[in-house]
Amino acid sequence: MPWTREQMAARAAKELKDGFYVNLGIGIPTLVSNYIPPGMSVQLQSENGMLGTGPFPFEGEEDSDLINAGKQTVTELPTTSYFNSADSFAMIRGGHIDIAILGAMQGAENGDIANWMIPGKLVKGMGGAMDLVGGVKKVVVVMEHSAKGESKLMRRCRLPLTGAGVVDMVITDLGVFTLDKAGGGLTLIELAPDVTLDDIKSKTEANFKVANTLKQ
Amino acid sequence: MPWTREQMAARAAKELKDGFYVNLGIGIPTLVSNYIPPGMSVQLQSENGMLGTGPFPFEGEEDSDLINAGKQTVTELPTTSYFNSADSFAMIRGGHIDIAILGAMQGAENGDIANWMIPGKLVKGMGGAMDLVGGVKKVVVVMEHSAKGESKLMRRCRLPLTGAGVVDMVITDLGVFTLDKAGGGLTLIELAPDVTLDDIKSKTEANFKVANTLKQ
Amino acid sequence: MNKVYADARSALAGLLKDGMIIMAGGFGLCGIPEQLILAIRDAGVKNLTVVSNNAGVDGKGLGILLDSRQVKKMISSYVGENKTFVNQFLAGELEIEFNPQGTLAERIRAGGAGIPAFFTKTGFGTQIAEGKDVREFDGVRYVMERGIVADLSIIHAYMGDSEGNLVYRKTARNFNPPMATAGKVTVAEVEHLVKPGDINPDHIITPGIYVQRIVHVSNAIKHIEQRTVRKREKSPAAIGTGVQA
Amino acid sequence: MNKVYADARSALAGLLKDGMIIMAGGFGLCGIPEQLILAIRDAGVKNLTVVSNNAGVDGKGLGILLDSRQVKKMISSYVGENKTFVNQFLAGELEIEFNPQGTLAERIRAGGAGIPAFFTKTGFGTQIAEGKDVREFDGVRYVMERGIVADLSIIHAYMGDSEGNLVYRKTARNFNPPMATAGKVTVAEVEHLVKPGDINPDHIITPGIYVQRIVHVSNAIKHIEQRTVRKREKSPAAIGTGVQA
Repeated sequence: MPWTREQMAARAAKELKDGFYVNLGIGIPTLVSNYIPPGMSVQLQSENGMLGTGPFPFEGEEDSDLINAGKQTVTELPTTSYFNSADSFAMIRGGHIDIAILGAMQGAENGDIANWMIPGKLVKGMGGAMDLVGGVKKVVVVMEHSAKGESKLMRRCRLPLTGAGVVDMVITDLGVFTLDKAGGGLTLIELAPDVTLDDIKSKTEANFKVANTLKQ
Repeated sequence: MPWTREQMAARAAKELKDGFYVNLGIGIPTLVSNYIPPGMSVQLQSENGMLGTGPFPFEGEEDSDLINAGKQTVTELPTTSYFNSADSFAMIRGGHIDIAILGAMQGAENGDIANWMIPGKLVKGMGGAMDLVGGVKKVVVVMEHSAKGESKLMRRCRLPLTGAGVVDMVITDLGVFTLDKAGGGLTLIELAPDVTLDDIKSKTEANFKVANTLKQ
Repeated sequence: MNKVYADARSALAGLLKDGMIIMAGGFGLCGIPEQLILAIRDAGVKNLTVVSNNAGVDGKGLGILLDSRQVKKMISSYVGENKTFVNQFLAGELEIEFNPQGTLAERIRAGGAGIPAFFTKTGFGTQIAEGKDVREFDGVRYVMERGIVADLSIIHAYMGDSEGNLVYRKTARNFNPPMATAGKVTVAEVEHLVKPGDINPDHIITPGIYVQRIVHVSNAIKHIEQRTVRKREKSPAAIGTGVQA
Repeated sequence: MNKVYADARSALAGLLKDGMIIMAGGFGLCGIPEQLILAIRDAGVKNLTVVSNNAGVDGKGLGILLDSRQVKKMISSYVGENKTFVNQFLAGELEIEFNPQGTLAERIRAGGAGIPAFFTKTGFGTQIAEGKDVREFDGVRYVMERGIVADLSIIHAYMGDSEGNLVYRKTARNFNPPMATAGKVTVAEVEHLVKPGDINPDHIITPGIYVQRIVHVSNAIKHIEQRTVRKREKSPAAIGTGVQA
């Protein structure tokens, strides 16, 4: 049985460690914050200039000066600090964020990722995605394994890239892959419950190895 | 009669305008702050991270956390702000300081200036001088016209440069020269009292033109 | 040396001309200089190139200048929220230059800091790098990006003094401080205008040197783009751990 | 995740090794992490490359590590105040790499920001530019300078919380914030240690992400290098106009 969106988020949360500074993309990655184990201290960065992003405000307590990178109203924590956009991306580009968890349209066995534009469709812009995949220490992609019957985990991305050779891990509804950016390619390390190796092989365009320690 | 150090400082102060942001070097340039006309608002930048540098503290009120770029104790003004060294030199390099007034060992007719090292002698370092001459909108050099019988205003500097083609004005004890950095060379615009054109010509190695409007 | 102007219109008087480059602070609709934007609309200058992370929404923020067709080109990282934008873009009436958000922020910071170009990993191997210099340092390849300077920067701050010293509130800071440094002229609208010395100098974010004109906007318009809330009865378990979905 | 250490010695435990690159905050003797410098002396590591604007004075600041002969090389902008320095330099025991102060500050900022190189006008046409790339942008020639990263940054702050969020006091800020960003590990000594939430988040200068270890130094040593004062009876005419001679 493939993982649900919530289960994919829960799996991604296992990549967090105590003391981590984390940037979460929109969509499934946002759900990851619900699965941070109690007692673990993790600070969320919002690239619009905030470290220590708190939960949504109670109704009536929204503050127009306090939003996250998805332009949603959020709250402050005791650990919060604010900074400007140049300083925020200096933090990202300088490799100070431990992990970014983000969605993708396509991922490839060489670590490429595409998540910002579809030629022929109106382009909205890449926002901070190119900076995040280029700068953060560990990049985890969370996405459905397939869309319209096509594997989203490919030999090479066919959409214009967001980053080249930047992804460290891919979590789909079918399993978890690690990626060796130094040329070692994709390795399947985990399968969702009741998903077989044959299942995932048949649904994956990318080449991948299978870990000796493959878990289910 | 050549100008005294105080008179040179007073002459340099005439280059200030209301609202100017100013960086003053050590030595004669420091004296310039005594000749700012009453009612004129001028903010002094200290490149160690302060805008709006106030006078020396009263005895007993020295604060070890409050110094200028000469490492002297100073005070705060109502206009004061503090910033870090990278931001301070971003301010300088970005052309936001209106004028720098600084001393020199040698100046040249092509706008070069040398004020940081003498080969064979122990070098202490250039501090912020190279950044200031490279970044500030207008660079005014204040120096004695000659040292040990040799003109300090030369065809070309013989000491290692602090900046190449950066000086806008030279004030010596004998007179005032403007400098056209675009290749127009030096022009004498003012003579100290009782100094004759022949005097200054005989004591100057650099080529210079004489302004039609030469003042004394 | 008076920097304080009576209203947004007079604060911009003499600074506007057709075809100029304007930087506008803000992220989404947060921390945008909307009173100054309205004054630019009223002044009617055209063919503007606007550097701003976003393009506002219909009728709000920079959407105002899109509605009035005063913008020729946007330099932005994300413009997804604006229908007018889409229509003008599809009709070929509007150019857009997309920059990665961090590259945009750093280009602005560089412009203000006298740095004509710098290298960044961002965008290497993507179409953003096409036509740009690529150079390897210590075995990693980087793209060269240029600093940007604007003819005019318009910014929004929470509080300012008559010297132009500014402080910002929470995430309304965003692009405002770097843009303040990168305008040949910078005009700031502030929600609270105080006298020099009223702001602790250790807390000042933008020193007055960067602000040529300042205007108090007691009627600052502050929008919320995505009103997300949680119910009070729900246990606040996620507090301390981040955004709760 | 505990960042708070009991003393300077334990805050540096496991971080020091011979031949490493250390950045040390401060300008002159103002805002220097002297308790951390003393702990490095006591640890006895040798052949250090130290990046710091100045080299202390005899027996104070980095002068302590020069006295103990633990420094192999300084990267600084001005080292004029130190006799030990002069003697070791003349004896060929100490290397010095001079950087213009602003270039040094920007190289550190770039190192922390993931920028491997940038262009600056500073030093063009001087011996500082020798062997470096020169490139023309818009008719002006610039020198390419490289970012610097240190194995360890030691900094001094006025106040910090247990998350590592820091604020500085007056001109003791100087090189400390950019160096905090450019150390692979950054250790901060603070005069006042408080709990998270005690510092207004709009006032925080160094976010805790940059600080891996923090130590409260109730006995912070704060020197004055040039004690300049004016007499009370003298009219304070120059107030508001700047430094009075």
